[in-house]
Amino acid sequence: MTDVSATPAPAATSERPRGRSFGKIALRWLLYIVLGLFALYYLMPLFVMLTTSLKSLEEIRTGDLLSLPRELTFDAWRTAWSEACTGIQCEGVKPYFWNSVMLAVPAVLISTLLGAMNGYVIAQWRFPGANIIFALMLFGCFIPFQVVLLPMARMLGLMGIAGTIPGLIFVHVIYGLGFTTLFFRNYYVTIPVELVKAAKVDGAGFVRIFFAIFLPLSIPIIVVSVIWQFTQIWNDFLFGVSFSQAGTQPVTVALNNIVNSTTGVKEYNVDMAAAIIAALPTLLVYIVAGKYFIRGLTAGSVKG
Amino acid sequence: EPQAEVLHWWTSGGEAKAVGVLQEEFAENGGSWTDMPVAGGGGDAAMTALRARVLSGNAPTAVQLKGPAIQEWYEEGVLADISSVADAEGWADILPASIAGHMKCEDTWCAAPVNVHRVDWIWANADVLESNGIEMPTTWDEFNAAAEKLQEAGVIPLAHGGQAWQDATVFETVVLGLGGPEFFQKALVDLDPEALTSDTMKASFDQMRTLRGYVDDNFSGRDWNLATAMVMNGEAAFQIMGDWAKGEFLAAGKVPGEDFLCASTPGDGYLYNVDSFAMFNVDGDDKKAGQDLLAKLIVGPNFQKVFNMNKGSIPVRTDVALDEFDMCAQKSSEDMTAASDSGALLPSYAHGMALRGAQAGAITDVVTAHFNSDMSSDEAVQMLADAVANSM
Amino acid sequence: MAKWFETHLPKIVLAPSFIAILIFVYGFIAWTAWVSLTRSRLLPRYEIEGFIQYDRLFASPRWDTAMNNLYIFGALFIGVSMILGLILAILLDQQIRVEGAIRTIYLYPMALSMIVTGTAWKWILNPGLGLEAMVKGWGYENFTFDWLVNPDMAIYTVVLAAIWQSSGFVMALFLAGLRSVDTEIIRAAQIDGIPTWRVYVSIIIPSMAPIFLSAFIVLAHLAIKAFDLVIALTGGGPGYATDLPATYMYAMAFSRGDIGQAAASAMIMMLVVFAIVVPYLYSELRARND
Amino acid sequence: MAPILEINNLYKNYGATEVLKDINVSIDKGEFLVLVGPSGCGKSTLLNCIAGLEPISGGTLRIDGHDMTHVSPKDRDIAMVFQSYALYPTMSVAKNITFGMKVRGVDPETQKSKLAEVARQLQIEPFLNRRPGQLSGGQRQRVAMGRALVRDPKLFLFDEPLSNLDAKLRVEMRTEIKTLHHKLGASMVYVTHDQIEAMTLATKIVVMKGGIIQQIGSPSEIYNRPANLFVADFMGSPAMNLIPAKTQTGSGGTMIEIQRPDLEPIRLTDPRARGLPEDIILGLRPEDISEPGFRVGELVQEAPCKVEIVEPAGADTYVQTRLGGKPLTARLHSETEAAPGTVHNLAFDLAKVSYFEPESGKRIN
Amino acid sequence: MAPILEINNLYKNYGATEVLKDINVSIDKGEFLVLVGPSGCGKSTLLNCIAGLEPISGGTLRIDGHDMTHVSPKDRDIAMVFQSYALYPTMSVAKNITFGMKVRGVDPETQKSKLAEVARQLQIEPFLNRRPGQLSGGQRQRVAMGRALVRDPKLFLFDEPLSNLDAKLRVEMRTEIKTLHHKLGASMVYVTHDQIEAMTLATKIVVMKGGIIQQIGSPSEIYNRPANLFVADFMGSPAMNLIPAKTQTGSGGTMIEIQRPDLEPIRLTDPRARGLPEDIILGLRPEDISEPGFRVGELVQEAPCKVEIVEPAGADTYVQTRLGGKPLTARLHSETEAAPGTVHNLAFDLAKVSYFEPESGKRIN
Ligand SMILES: Nc1ncnc2c1ncn2[C@@H]1O[C@H](COP(=O)(O)OP(=O)(O)OP(=O)(O)O)[C@@H](O)[C@H]1O
Ligand SMILES: Nc1ncnc2c1ncn2[C@@H]1O[C@H](COP(=O)(O)OP(=O)(O)OP(=O)(O)O)[C@@H](O)[C@H]1O
Ligand SMILES: [Mg+2]
Ligand SMILES: [Mg+2]
Repeated sequence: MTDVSATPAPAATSERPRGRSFGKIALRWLLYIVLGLFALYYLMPLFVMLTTSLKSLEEIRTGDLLSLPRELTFDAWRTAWSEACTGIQCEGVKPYFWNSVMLAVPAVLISTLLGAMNGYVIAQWRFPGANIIFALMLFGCFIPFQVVLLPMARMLGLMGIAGTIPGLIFVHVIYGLGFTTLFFRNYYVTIPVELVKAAKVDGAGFVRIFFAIFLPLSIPIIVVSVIWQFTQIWNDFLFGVSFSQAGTQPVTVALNNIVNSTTGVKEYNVDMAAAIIAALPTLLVYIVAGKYFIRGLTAGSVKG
Repeated sequence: EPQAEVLHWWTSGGEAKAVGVLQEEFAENGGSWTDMPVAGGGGDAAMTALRARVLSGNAPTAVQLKGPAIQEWYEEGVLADISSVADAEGWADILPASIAGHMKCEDTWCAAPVNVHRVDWIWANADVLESNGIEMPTTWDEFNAAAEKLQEAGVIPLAHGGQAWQDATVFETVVLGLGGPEFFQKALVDLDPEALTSDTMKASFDQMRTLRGYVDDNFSGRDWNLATAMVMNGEAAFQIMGDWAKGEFLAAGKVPGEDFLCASTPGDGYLYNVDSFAMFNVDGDDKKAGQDLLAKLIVGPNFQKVFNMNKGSIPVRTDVALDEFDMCAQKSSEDMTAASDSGALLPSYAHGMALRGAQAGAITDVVTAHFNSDMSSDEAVQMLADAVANSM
Repeated sequence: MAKWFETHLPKIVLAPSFIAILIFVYGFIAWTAWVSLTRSRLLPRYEIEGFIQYDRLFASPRWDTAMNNLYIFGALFIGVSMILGLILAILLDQQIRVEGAIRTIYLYPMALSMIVTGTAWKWILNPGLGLEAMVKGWGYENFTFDWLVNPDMAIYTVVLAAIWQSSGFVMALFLAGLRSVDTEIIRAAQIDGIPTWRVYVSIIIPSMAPIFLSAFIVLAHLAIKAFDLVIALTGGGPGYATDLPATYMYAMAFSRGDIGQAAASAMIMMLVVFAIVVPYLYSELRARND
Repeated sequence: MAPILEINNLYKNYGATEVLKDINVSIDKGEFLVLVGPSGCGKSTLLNCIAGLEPISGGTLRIDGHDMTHVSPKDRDIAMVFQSYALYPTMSVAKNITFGMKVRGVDPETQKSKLAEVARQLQIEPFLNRRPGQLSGGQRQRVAMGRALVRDPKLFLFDEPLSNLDAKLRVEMRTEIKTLHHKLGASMVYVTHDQIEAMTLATKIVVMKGGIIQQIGSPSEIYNRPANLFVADFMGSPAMNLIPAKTQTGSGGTMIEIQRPDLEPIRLTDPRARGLPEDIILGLRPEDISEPGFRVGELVQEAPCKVEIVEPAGADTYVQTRLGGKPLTARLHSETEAAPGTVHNLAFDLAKVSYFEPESGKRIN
Repeated sequence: MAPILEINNLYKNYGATEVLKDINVSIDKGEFLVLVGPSGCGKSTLLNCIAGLEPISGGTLRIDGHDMTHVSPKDRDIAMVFQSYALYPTMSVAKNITFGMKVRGVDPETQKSKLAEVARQLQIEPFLNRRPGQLSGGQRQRVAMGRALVRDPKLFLFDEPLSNLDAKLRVEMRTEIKTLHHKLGASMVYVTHDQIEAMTLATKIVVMKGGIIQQIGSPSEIYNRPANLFVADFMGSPAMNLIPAKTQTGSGGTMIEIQRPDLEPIRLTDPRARGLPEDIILGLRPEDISEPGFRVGELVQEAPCKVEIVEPAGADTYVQTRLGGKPLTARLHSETEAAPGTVHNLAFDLAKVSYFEPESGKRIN
């Protein structure tokens, strides 16, 4: 009973049968099958786009659009990246990438940060009227961008940032705020109020509590917000085309220029390749950010 | 140093190369060209951008504009006057009168024309016609007869893409064919209510209904070039489409007259779709100089020739030699001269040459609604009149 | 002074955003309301002419179709995306081995520009080119799937593609919510003998109510603004059977140079949003306040 | 010198629920105030109010002489241990503890040495790098303590800081707190359910019930002279025996008579009982009822009682009998021969008795 | 009949940290097992393993004869009260309690009556409609209890279920649990830091330390015959005095000699000490060292000791002296005259003594 001497750890866990009951295994399989089926649904258009991008134009004209390419050719990819015409320049989407990056990165960061702070104020530092402000911001999400264009153009002109990247960043930040605020506020209301209390007692002020306590807790929702904002901004065409000028056009405008020819020859393979290329940064963001969907950030914070 | 920022929607392949010619010439003449291409929706996106630019007080130097839109922008007071160039170059003499009319705002010149697309073309697969013993139709009745025959033979008579503008394109050729140039002018240019509800208009809708029967079931939303591909493949016999369709045939290595045939749609007249650049009010002498230079070069014979060979259209100038152009282009040019003389040179409503956007749109709504439902021609005519009235 | 600053810091932080929203959203809405009362065409004009634009709007059969489509599209799109997003999030939450890969697969449609994806969908849904042809090719001659070209059904293809595009994001949103639920509570429920599905239904999901609000707003926003999707997939067709208010408005504002009309349609759209969102918002914010 | 904490007529409502009613307390610098009371009586709420974490609904609250109504928690210079721990989930234990110092700009050297000291006192060195989620309940609680102990505030607030520790550790921690109190002369407000903690730590105890203060006094006052039935019953474990009785003033002085079901009434004499009302409640702690011979004193009186239950509890044995219609517990030596059903002589030490008025429950001697 | 719970050679690691090592326990139906041990010794982890909330790293675990390795928590038919409460935050108290029944399809009438009964037992009727966020700590804890008590499972697991309750309530709750145990014949595993709880509730106590079981036995075994120094020191408050001593077997039997700094060594005789090694550690609980005259018995021996500290604690007074280089605590009556610095006779009851081997710490008598 009182044997305190250390017994060697059991010969690993191998002795435990790995198998589980039949029902469990079946359920697990079913789960993977369902997930797989949905993956097919989501992948179908990508499949079409990929195969098309690898076909020659000749094959597209004559062949079955959904079939696999008879012979692979990567010409379309090269063309899309560096040769396709987007106007009189025929340098593909490459030159426009940088504009988009310059635009999307600051806009995403600023709007996420502002949204996080707004959400934090509204959720954890309630003051009378905070909910009304929140509701007003939310409702702002619904303003159709088409009606925004013209007055916004005028405002940007007045502010002297028309046609510049800062101007575009400004626009994206303004119209992204509603969403980022929404995400963060709705995430923060579920965090126990005791944490703020403890930090207040520890002497931390508003800003400190936010950066030291809330921001580290918000990783999953930051991921969501970044995914959303990055996608919205990177893929935005309407603002990009309206508030840019030669030299500041984002990649979507280039993509659109490649894809949308009304009276020219349509090169579907290049279109598809260009679209996939244009989406790569976003996909990268999904993959990188996705890693941070961690479980249990609040574990151990409070009882009950 | 002349400067020009040019907003246009010629972005892909041949189009872009064609504009590239202009840019080169511009540069050779000491100008610096800033390219601002915005494709999409037949220029809708570019127009969106244009509006924003104008409102933010930052208008581009030259903008690809056409038809009544030029006058509309002029009415907003934002267009520049390029009469000095036009007079010096004698545009009045070398341009067909009806086309020149589009370039003028009240009494001044405010835009420079680039090319003429003919809209009322019918394209055919030579082999299919031959094997079924069919000639190119010259009336709609002939067309219908040929179509019946083709249908029996298991060929789709008409390759068509179910998009509103394609429906409108077919519709206007039908109206032109059945009603003749005068009727077309009254109905689709002057929007005469009587003409809109006339029996001829009903007949046009009837013909549309008939054509609907010659189109395969899967036409909805099909891009025009896929329809062209159907003709190329022999899946379908005919396509009614502007002369840009030629580009697809040529790109696929098809030879006009041998592999594919071009003819004007049944009936008289010539529907043009003229691209042009309008000059906007800008500050700065260099930009003004750029505008003038640009206007001069655009209408200049060299650009007209090179550009249009690339683009598949024909020059606006009547004095450019067409030896190097293909047979379809040559036919187009001949027809244009003839039509210009007979007063049958008409603006295409479907391509924004005839009407303000709101009105053209209202008509297209009715045409496409009719084509895609089982609406009767009487109803359609009534709707048409209402829609046009509502769009004023 | 410093003290004043400190006690009002939360408000000060919120203020710039709030002011920006006031000007750039509510100011612009007011502007739109004004313009909707004018005869603005190519560019806005400011002489008030009364309610003519609204009269024109309500006389337009195309607008009727667009509104009807919005109801169908909105209800189905929001409903199905929510449910699907939630289910997928829950399934992904079951300690899946390849979670990262699957999550990215579900999410990637968001990344692709609809300008091009629309074309792919168009092919897939086209009876002559896509699924129907394929299944027929396998020997099932009676298989038909012609929604895309059927004016009565075409709107559902838009729904299908919209769900395809957005449900992944909704899933991500819910996944973030699921991950914020205290594991101890889930454990307690397991001990309580609650079947897993019930744990989700009765314990986790209720505690995610705020996340639902986020998802709802995002989806409603996408629904009301669905634009390039329609343009790329059906172009509003067959006819204008799949027109939505957003496409209507865009057409009016930019293809047709009828800004007054566009403004009127925008106002009606916002009224619809108001009627739907405000009650939800009210109940949601109230419930949290107790 | 102004009291370090002075609370006057404080009220606190949650919506319609009145949680604190007319609270008046003040403590001087260096005092150790222990708050006790049944679960839900408002102890945590009072601490929250003192810390400024909950707005008060009425009254005034001064710390070190300054009105605190509009002062934010971080400027009140207090340290607090939360009943629910409220650890920062994403920070390591070490960071949880040093966070407050870092915020206040304490230099890193001091932070380090303070951390090391506190970690040693609390015996949490082995897991300074873990996150709260990887700790046991008691370890979390000690981290929560650590967060407060590294500080040197005007006032410490502790909300049941030792509830999840084992007895041994608790004693050690208690000692640490006591040392801290002496060494720093720190002022403390401390909530506990542990009577020994309350007794050994407090210089002043506040007993609350339903948001109302029942008694304020030194530990021995509270224990020996409870102000009312509630305090008498609440403090001490097992609780004080509260037996309905009657006074009879006769020739031999005032007799106190206690009815019982099976045997004849017990009669006790207490000279101090003179002048009491007829119906009284007599309070006597179990340890003041013992086996004859073990207790000596002027007022020790014996009476045979029927033992109903015998409950050995390690060091002692508790026996229950029935007096005045109520069970009565006496603490006997663990070797007692008392067995259920037998009649046993018990010695009542009336020197320790408290008398209460049955209606109001107030103490009357 | 198979034991209701049978654990063999159970191991549990968190990554590289071994938290439970070679645990072997079994309890029969109706037994009441209490787990005690210092904070962080693995008690909660063991409960979690039993409940199936944490995968075990080695060994087997059977409930009611069935191997549970791959059975999910919900199918194990256990009820558990979590140390951290883990209440459903969006449900009212009533729903928190009835939810499990509802899911299991218990009919609404029964639900209602069960709820009413438990609410009464736990004294939580007034706030059945509140959300957990609106409750005090102790109230939350009682709700957590309620959730388990409405069930009728094979096994109850309680993780410090009463730690946030005041003494009075705790006693009442303890009684409720005891009643439940008797009435239902339920089997329980119970973690507590409260020794009285452990003593009064358990039929079997398991003492753990650092993930290793130190002793399993009945309460009196654990208290009176601790298996090693750790158990001796850990159980009982104040702790058992553990005094280094030397045996000297002479003519008059075996003498035990204890050094002290100021006075001459104490010599005690114990016939049972014969045959012990020379160096021993002698364990004697404070209550077994008392004032002469209050303690009778064969092996009671007196010795004068110098009192260093006097600590009154309500019912008793503890005095400290120094023996064998270590402080020694004796429990005296609260009226004792012992004062710091005086020399006082103390009576040692050697009948209760435990001897330990200094190196291994094992008990040797
Ligand atoms: N997730 C984890 N990762 C690493 N170590 C852990 C984790 N959870 C618990 N531990 C460690 O395991 C040991 C046992 O923890 P457990 O919660 O079982 O202790 P306990 O006996 O319940 O203590 P207490 O009485 O303080 O609640 C502790 O030392 C703890 O630090
Ligand atoms: N947010 C709230 N809304 C309504 N009532 C509340 C709220 N918070 C606490 N209460 C109530 O106020 C009373 C006092 O709560 P408090 O937390 O101060 O009790 P406590 O004395 O600390 O109890 P415990 O010893 O159980 O922790 C309780 O009855 C509780 O139910
Ligand atoms: Mg409390
Ligand atoms: Mg524990």
